[in-house]
Amino acid sequence: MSLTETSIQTSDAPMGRDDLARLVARDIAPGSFVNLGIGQPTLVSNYLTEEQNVTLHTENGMLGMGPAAEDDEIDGDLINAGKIPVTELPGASYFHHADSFAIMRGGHLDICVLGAFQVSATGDLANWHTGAPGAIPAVGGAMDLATGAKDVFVMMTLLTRDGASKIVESCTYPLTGVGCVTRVYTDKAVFLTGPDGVTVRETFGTTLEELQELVPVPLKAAPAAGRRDPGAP
Amino acid sequence: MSLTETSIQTSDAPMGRDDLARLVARDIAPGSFVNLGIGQPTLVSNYLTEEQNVTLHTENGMLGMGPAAEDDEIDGDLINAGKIPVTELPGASYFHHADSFAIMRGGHLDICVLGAFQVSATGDLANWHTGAPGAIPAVGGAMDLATGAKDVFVMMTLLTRDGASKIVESCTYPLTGVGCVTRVYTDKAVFLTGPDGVTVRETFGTTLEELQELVPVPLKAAPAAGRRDPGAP
Amino acid sequence: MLNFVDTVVDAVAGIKDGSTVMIGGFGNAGQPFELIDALLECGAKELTVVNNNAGQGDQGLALLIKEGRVKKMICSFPRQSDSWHFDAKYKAGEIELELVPQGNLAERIRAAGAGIGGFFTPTGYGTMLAEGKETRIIDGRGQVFETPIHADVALIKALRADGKGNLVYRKTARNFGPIMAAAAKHTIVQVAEIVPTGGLDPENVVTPGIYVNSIVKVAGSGNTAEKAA
Amino acid sequence: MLNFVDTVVDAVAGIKDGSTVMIGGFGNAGQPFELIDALLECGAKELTVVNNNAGQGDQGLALLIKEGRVKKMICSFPRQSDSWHFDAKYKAGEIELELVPQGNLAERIRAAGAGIGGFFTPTGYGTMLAEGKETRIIDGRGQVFETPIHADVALIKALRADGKGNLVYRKTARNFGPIMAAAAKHTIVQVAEIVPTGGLDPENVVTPGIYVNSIVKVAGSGNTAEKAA
Repeated sequence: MSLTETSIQTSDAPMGRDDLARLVARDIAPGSFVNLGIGQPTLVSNYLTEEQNVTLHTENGMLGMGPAAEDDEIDGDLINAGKIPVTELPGASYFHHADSFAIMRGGHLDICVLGAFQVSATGDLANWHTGAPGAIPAVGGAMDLATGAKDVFVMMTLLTRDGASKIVESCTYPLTGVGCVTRVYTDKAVFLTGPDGVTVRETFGTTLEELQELVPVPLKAAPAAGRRDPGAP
Repeated sequence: MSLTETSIQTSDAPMGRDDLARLVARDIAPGSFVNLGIGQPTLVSNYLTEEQNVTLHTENGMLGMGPAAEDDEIDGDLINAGKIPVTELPGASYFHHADSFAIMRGGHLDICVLGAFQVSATGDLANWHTGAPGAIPAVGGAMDLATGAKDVFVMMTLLTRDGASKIVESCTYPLTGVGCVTRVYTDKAVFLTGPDGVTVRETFGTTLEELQELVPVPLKAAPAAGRRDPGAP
Repeated sequence: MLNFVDTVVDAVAGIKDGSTVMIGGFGNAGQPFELIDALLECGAKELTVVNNNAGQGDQGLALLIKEGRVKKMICSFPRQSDSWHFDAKYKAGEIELELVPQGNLAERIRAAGAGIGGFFTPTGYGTMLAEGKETRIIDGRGQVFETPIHADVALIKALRADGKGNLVYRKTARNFGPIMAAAAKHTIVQVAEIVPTGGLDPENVVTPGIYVNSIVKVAGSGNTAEKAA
Repeated sequence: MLNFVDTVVDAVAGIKDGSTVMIGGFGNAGQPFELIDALLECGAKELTVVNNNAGQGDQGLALLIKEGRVKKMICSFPRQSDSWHFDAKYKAGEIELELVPQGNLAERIRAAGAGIGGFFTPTGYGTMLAEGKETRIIDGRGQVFETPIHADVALIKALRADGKGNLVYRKTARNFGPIMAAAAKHTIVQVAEIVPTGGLDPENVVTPGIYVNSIVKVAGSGNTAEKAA
């Protein structure tokens, strides 16, 4: 497929963080079991509908996690992976850490959504360590999520503050996992990654040609058609 | 230590199955966690006292197993490893099979008591398979118990029906575990087994010299003294 | 996706020839008799069955074996006083047996559910059940390399399910249920009772609903005492 | 042997210099703060500490690190906004760090309790955390060999114990408690409440008493919300 066959979905403007979270939420199949990483991915929970019946997993030992706790709901024994007090939904369950990570590592989560420093053309993920001299490394559950979930979605801005593409031929930051990322949601486009390289599913306020100038790996257009309105609910 | 230093405990008569079970029960330290194998070892539970505070484990997922169930206590969901209905004591707990075997395999049981076809001088155990042509093998939890418990006690008659010693230089039956047996309780004597060979702790209605004629491995006498009355409670 | 189905026959209808099927239970406790009967009825064949035993008497798994539906048994204790159907097939060379120490069976099933590629264990070292297997000495102990046992389908029995598929069990009928539910691609559960979501205490859930695909209510199957009678 | 002790100081008195000590908790949830304070007071040094983090703020594990009692940390996430004591020691080269992906940490602790000599896992394959480790391809996936983490002592917090040492936990404060209890030679538990034997439902026990050695009641430690306030 060549760049001229731009049968991809587009919208007129770049996606804001909340619009992007709404888009990710809409892409999650009904009944899915999902783990949302710390930071930007957590926003996705704001846009999951009750009808979607999505069950959220938190690595510190719970399925059926509810929204952040407020006021007198706050309970120090009920926190998420980011150590934020959360709530419990009906049908929740608690389990110990080995059982919790068995859920991740055993391939039982349908989707995890993570932030990233870099994603390679074949889906390698770098999101845990800058590798800078003197930096204290901390990995948490990132490698387990990246390796274990059936689908790994990344949410990030396409470009660094310096204007460099975070989608790269090969990650320069230390890897979190090899060939694990299946989709990358950015402010400028949604990319599908895998063994066959990078496909653009939709663009936001840019064209495939413009994207190709920013991203140093060959981009293919997805066969899908249609237009995405970033403001739609 | 030579055969002439017979500073071992003795009694006048061979031990019956129940007397031997009473002896094993008395040798179990207070507060121990114990697994009793199917068959003769099960008799031991009849002689454990309340003061001993021994907790029984059954491989099919329970700690705190009580005596065999009778009449309206019988519940098909509450059975032991021999599939006999049993009862639940206060302070019991249930768990799944992997957790149950983790208790055995992780070295958390103080003692397991097993039957045997043969025990070697260095504590190899053969108790699961005759190896006879056409015999259908069945191993159950025997290898896990033999390998996992801190102490493995064997209860058996010293001799086969044909008069051959079941304590042997090297097992001719297929092994259950290597170097795992620490004590062998028989009708004629109690033997301690281990890397240094076989020590006789006490004899029942026989002498060390007579035992040595029956058993084809060198026997040492234990330094302990005193007399054991098989009829004592 | 979780489905509540009306009959055991509907529950097992998707099981294909050649499947690997885990069946819960230890003795009669926890055996999903009604699901096994439905599997017999549905006709799937060339099955590899994972169960602690190889069928007893003239019911359940024993009948499946008698009818020639089982190509291979993976179990720890096939030979019992009333395992005549297995015994006959085995002696006739019509069924394959992979004999596994019970703790290795449980740990290998657990490994499949937990994404473990294999593990070393002292159980079986130096015995004929380790023949041909990789071994190494770790911390002075001989150990054997064992691999996960995955399955296409698990048939298990629990006491109670809620609307999210969370399960609790009853006494020693729990046994292989939780680890088989996690090890199989598709887990089918028969329960005595279905309660509304929120009806199980989250602290006491044994199998989270993420491991459950199909649930069917079977009246009176909560206590195998009734069944065994 | 199970002991009920009167004070947290008595509970930790036997911990020796050079011990490997597992400490439960994820963030503040499940952290046995009072036991850690007692460990600080008892003076044991040259410790290897296993915890998900490496101390936060000016309390608990962070103080133990500040006082130079910790030779080595085994953890998944040492760097936090308020991990300044660890950060300082690490940058000064005064503390050793073994960084372990959180799932490997949990599984290695579980392996120790379950008697597993080592296991292969895809987590970490192809990353710098697998450097120098044995790897192999299993079913087409790269996997890394990981070994059990044993400990001399575990310090954990549970909600409630009975007279047999059986434990239940509260919500996400359960986290590492059950697996650390099984992995340590000596497990010390602080609980908010001790109930008579028979006071816990056998179906709902999370940690069986076989894994517990010392229990101390710490008033008000059932809910870390109070503690964290």
